[in-house]
Amino acid sequence: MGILVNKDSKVIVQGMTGREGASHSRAMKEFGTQVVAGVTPGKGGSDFEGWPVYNSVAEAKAAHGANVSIIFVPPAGAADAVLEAAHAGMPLIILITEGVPTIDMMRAVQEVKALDAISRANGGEGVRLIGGNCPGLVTSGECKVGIMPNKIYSEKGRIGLISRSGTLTYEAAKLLSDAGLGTSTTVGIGGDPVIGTTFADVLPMFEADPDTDAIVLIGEIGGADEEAAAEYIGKHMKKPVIAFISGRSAPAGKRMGHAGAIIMGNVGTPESKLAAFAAVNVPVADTMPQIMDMVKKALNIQN
Amino acid sequence: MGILVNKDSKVIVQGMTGREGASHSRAMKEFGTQVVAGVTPGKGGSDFEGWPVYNSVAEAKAAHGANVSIIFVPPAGAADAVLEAAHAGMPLIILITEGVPTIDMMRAVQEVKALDAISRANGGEGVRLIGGNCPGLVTSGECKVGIMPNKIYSEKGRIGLISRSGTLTYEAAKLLSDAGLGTSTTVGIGGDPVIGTTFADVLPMFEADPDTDAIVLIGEIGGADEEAAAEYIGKHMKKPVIAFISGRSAPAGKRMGHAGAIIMGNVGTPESKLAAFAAVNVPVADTMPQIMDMVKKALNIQN
Amino acid sequence: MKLHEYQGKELLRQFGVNVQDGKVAYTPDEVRTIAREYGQAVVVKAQVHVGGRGKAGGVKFSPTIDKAFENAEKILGMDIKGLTVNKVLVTKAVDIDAGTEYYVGMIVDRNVQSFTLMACAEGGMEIEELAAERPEAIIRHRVDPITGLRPYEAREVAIRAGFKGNLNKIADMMVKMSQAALARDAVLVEINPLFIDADGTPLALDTKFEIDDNAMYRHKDLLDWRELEAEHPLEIEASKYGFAYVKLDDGNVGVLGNGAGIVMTSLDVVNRAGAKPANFLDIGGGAKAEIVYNAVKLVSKDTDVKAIFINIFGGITRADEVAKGVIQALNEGILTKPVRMRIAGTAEEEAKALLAEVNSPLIQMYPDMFQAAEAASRDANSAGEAK
Amino acid sequence: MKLHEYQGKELLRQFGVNVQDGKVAYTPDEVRTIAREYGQAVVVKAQVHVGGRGKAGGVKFSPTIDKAFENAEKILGMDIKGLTVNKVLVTKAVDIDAGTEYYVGMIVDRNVQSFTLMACAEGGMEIEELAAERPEAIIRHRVDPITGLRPYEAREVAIRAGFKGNLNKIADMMVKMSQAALARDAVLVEINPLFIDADGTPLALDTKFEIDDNAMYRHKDLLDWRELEAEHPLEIEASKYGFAYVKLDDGNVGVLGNGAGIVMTSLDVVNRAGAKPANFLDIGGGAKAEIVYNAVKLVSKDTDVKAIFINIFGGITRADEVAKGVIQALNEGILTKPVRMRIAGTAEEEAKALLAEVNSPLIQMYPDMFQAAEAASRDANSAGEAK
Repeated sequence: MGILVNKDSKVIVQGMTGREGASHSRAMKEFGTQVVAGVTPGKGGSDFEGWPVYNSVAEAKAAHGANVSIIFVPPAGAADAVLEAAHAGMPLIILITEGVPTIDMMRAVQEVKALDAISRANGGEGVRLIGGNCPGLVTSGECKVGIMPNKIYSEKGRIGLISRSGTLTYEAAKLLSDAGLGTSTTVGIGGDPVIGTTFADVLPMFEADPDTDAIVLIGEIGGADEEAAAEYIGKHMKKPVIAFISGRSAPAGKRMGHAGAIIMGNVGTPESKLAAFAAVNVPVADTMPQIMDMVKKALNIQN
Repeated sequence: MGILVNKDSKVIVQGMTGREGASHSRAMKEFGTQVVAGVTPGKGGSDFEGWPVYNSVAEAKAAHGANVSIIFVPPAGAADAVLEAAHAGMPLIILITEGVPTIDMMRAVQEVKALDAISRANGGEGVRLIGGNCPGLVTSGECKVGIMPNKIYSEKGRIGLISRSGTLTYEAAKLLSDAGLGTSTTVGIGGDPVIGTTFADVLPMFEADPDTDAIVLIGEIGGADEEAAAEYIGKHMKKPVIAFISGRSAPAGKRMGHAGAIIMGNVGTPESKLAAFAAVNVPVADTMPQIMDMVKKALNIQN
Repeated sequence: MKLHEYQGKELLRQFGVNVQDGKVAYTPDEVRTIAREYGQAVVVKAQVHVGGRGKAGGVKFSPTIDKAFENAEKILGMDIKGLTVNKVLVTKAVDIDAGTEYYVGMIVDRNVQSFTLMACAEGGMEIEELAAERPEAIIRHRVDPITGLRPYEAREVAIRAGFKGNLNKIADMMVKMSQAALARDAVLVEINPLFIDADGTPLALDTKFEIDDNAMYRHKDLLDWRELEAEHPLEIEASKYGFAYVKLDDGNVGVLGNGAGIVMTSLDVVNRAGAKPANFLDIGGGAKAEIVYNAVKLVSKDTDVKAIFINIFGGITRADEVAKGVIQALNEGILTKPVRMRIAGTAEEEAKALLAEVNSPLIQMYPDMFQAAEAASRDANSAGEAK
Repeated sequence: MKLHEYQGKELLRQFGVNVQDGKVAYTPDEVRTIAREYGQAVVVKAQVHVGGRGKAGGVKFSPTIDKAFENAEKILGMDIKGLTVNKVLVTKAVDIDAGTEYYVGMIVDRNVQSFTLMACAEGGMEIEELAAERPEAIIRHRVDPITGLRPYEAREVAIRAGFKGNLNKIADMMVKMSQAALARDAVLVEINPLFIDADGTPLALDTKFEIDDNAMYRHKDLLDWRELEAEHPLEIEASKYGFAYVKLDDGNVGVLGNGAGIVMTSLDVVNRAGAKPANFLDIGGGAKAEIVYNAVKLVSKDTDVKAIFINIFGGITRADEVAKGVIQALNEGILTKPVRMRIAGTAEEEAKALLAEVNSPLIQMYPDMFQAAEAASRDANSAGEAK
C-alpha cells in the first residue's frame, strides 16, 4: 500500500500539453500510474495522446473521479493552479514547478491549509499540497506521481523515504534497492523555503503504514524542518529513522541551488540539525552508503 | 435577560476619548451599562473621566474581562478596529461608525465570520459583529451598548425590535413603550450594504429568548435582507413578527441617505419585500402606529 | 462618484486591461483632428453621467473625417436627460462583425457581502434589461474581497458564460478588471460591450465605473474628476453642508428629518397624504440650530417646494435647537413657505415656548408626523392650485 | 536581487514611508553640490552590496561642505570587501541625540511559512548580531501573506518592542513597509536605524531591501537596478546559461552535478576527501551535451579550479550526453584540467564507450562518487603543491 498514493489513485495532470507535462505524463503511464486526464485552459475538449484534456480541474475531476493532481504549470501560473485544484476539492496536489515566487507560495500554502481545516471539520478527507520545486512522490511498484526515474521504483520495499532533494532521493532509492531493502513510498517534499508538506507532516503517515519498517530522511542546510522532524520523532515515532544532511560544507549566506538551502545567521546550520537528531537518537549518516548500514542495523538485518 | 447584552455585560469603548466616544460612554454609564474601560491607541495608561484607557483591545479585555466592545473610531480606522477586537477574541463587537469604505467592511465581515467559525469549531463562543452605521443595541432597563436615547429604553417590555434605521427604531420603541408593550432587546443592524449581522441572524435569538413574546422588524428599501428574513420566519419562527418597510415611495436608483437604501434594477423594491412577508403571513404596517395594533392583535392583547 | 466612460477606461488601462484607443474632445475641430490622426472610421460618444446615451443619439459612428466633425457638431451641446454634453470621446471604430460582443461587470452585492462578478455572452444590452428578461443568461460569481478574483475563477466564469476566444487572455482581463475594482474602491465596474476579435483577444469598447464615495479619501488623485455641474445644484450645495440630500422629481413638499429611516418614512407619509415629496434631506443626529437653519435655507431655495415638512424624533437632537434654526430662517426673511413640524422628544416644551413667542402662521407644530405631513401636503397642494 | 540603500529607500518612499532625504552622487563634485544644496551637515554613504560599510570606513559624517567633498574623495573608488565603490548616497545628517534609534524589518521566514515582522528597541546594530546575543530583545510577529500587516498588529508589535513615540505614526510606517514588501516581492526589508524624533515621528535612516529573484518577472521596472558588475564574473556568466552557480572561496576543485542536493553532497564529499570545492554548479535535470559543455567551459575559466568533479545520477539525464559535452570541451581545447566523473544510470555503457574512444588521461570515469571525488581532490591538491 505505502502512503498517499497507490494503484487505485486516479491522477490528472495540470499542464499536460506542455513539454514537461507531456513527457512525464507518458513516463507516469509507463510506470503504471492511472493517469486519467489532462488540464490545459483553452485546450478543453481536445485529445492528447489518448487522454481527454479539460479546461478546468473541476471538469476533469468530475468526469473521472480523480483524486490526485500533479502540476507542471510555469511559475507565474503555478500557485493559481494549486488554488484551482484545492478549491475543486482535490485531496492531493503535487506541485513540481520550480521558481514560483515565494509570496505566491505563502498565499497558496496558507489557503490550502485553511481549506484542509474546513474540509476536515466537515468530515471531508482534507487537502494536501506537496511541493513546489519537488520531484513528486511514488509508491514503489504501484503509482508514481512525479518525475523520478521509473526504473529505481519498480520493486516494492519496506523503507519509507522523505527528502528535500530530487537527485539525492533517486540516489538513495537506488542504494536502498541495490541493498535489497527497497522503498515503500518516496516523498520529495521540495527544496523551496515555503512548501505544502514538511518532514513532520509525512512522518506520522509512515509510522501508521503497515508496509513501512523504517524511514530514511534526507535533509539539507537551511530552515529548521529537520529540527522540527527530530522533535516529532522524539515525541511520537516508534519506527527507526535514519537521517542524512547534505550541504554540510556549504558556507553561510550562500543559496545552494535550492531556494531554501541557505544558512541565515544561526538558522539552518548543519550543526543545529545534527544536534537535534543526536538528541533524539536518530543516527545521521556521513555518506549515503552509510545509510544502508544504519538501516540494516536498526532493523537487525544481517549484511 | 433579552438577547446579546444584559446587566452582566462588560463593555469597552474603542475610541472613547474622541467626541462621540466620550459623550456616548457617559450616556451608556448613565443608562447603567458596565462600561469598564476605553481603548485609544497612543493614550494607553491614561485616565478618562475615571475610566482606564488602554492602547489595545487585548490589554483592556485582559485587564477587565470585557466581553463587548463598541467602536466610535473614524471611518478610515474603523474596519481595523473591528479586526483588532475580533482577533482579541471579543465575542460581541458593535460598530457605530458611519461612512466606512464598503471594501473595508467586506473584508472585515468576511474575516470576522471566519474567526467566528473557527472559534465555534473549537468550542468557543464565537465572534459577532453588529453594524456598522448602526445605533447599537440595548436590552431595556439593563444594558445599552449604543447611541439611542436612554429614556425610551428605561423600562423592560416583551417585544424584540430589529431595525436597519436608527431614528425609526427610537420612534418604534417610544410607540411600543407608550402603548404599554415595551421592548425586551432592540438591535439596530445598520443601514450600510455590508453589515456584520442581518435580520435573519437576530430572529433566532429572539425566538429562543424567554423574555420576548413578539418581534417588530423595521426594514427599508434596498437589498434583500427583508426577503431573507421572511424566508427564515416562514421556516423557523413560532413567535409573531410584525414588519414595517420605510422608503416605499422612494424612486429607483437613488440612494436614500443610508448607503444600502437604494433600489437597483429589480432588487430592493418595496413590492418584493411586501410580497415576501405576505407569503409567510407576516403583517406589514402601513404606518408606525399600526405596528402597535398589529402586535396587540398577534398577542391577543385588548386595546 | 460616477466616472465618465473615458475616465473608467483610463483606470482599467492603468491595470493592464486592453482598452479601445480613444481621445477626449471639447469642440468639433478637436474631433476632426483626432479623426484625421486615427485615419480610420471613428465613433463619437457623448460623455455625460446618464444611461441610454446611444438611444438619445449621443453615440454616432463616423466613417469619414467630415462625418466625425458633423456628428460632433450634433452631439456637443446636446441635452441628454437634462444634462448638456460638453465633451465627447472619439474612439477608433471596431468592425463588430469581425468578432463577438460580451458583457462582464463587477458590483457590490449585499446579498453575498462582497463583489459579484457577472458575465454574459449577450453583450451590448443594458444589464438591468437583461437581468429582468433573461436572468439565467447572466453568470454570477462571488469575488473574495480579500484575495480578489483569481485566474482560475475567471476561467471558470468565462467557460460557464460561454465566452469564445482565448480563454487565458479573457481570464487575465477579468482578473485585471477585478484588481482595478478593488484597488479603486469601485462599487460598480462594467465592460459592455467586451469585444472579442477573431483572434480571441478581448478589448473593452465601453465601460461604466463608479467609486465608493466613502473611500474617496484614498483616491485624492481622482478628485479632479468630480464634476459638480453634472449634479443638481441643490445637491452640490447640500454636499457642502454634509447633508444627505436627494432631489426628487415632481414634488411639492420639502422634507427634512434626523436620520435616513425617519426621512424615508416622512416621504411615505407625504405621499399617503396626497402630496409629493420634493426632496430627501437627512440633517443627521444631534443637529444644532445652525444646521437646521442651513437645511431650511437649502430646501427653501427649491422652487418646486410649496411647503416644508420637518420630522424630528429627538434623542440626541434637541427640539428647541430645531425651533431656533427655523425661527432664524424666518427672521432673516429666508423662510417664505409654510413649515409644518413634528418634533418629538428632548426639549419639546422649550421648542413650543419659542414658537409661541414668534407666533407666525408660517411655522406650526403638530403632535404627530401624520398631522404635520397632512398640513404640509394640504398647504403645498393648495399653493399649486392657487397658481 | 539586492538593492542599494538609496533604491530601497526609493521603494519605501513610493509606499509612503517617511524616508530621510538623500541624493546619489558619482563624483566628489556632485557630493559638494548636494551638500551645498542641503545647507547643513550631511552623511556620505558608500553604495555597495556588502554589509559592514560603516566599519570599513564607507559611511562618513560631514559637518561642512568641504568635509563632504573630502569624504567623498576618500569613499569613491574605495574597495570594500572586494567591491569598488562607484557611487555614494548623500543624506541630510540627523541629530541622533534628539531622538531614539530602533530596528524594524520583515523577512521571509520558512518556519512560519510567511513573513515575520521583527522589531527591536535597540537600533543600529546588525540584526544577526542582536539575534545571536540578545534574541529576547527582538519581537517577532507572523504577517499574514494574504492580508498583509494590519495597523492594530503593527501597534501591538510597537508596544511589545517598547517603541516610544507616536504609536499611530509608527504603526502606519510599519504597515506601509509591509505593503512595500508584499507589493515588491521582498524576501527581506529592514529599516535600521529607524529614527524616532522628539515629536515621536518615525524616519527611515538606513534600509536593506532584497527582492525575490523568482518574482522579478513582475518587477520589470526594477531590472535597470540589477548591477552585474557587483556579482562575481562567473556568476554573471552562469546566470546567462540559467545555471544555479555559486563561487566558493578558497576552493580548488570545480564541482558540477545534476540537482541541488547531489551538488551539495558533492561539495561535502570533496571536503571529506581533503580538497576544497571552488564552486557549486547545478546543471539541472535532463541536461543535453551542450549544457554540459557550457558548464565545463564555465568551470574551466575559474583559475582557482585545478581539477573538476562531475557527479551525475542519471534518471532523466543521460550519461552519454554528459560524456559528449565533456569530450566536446576537450576537443575544442577548452578543457585543460583533469575531469573526474561519476555518471550513474541511464546510458552509462554508451558513455564509457565514448570515453574509451577518446582515451584521454584528462577524462576519467569512476564507479562511485567517492572514488571520483577522491581522484579530483588528489589531482587538485597535487597541482597546488606543484606550483
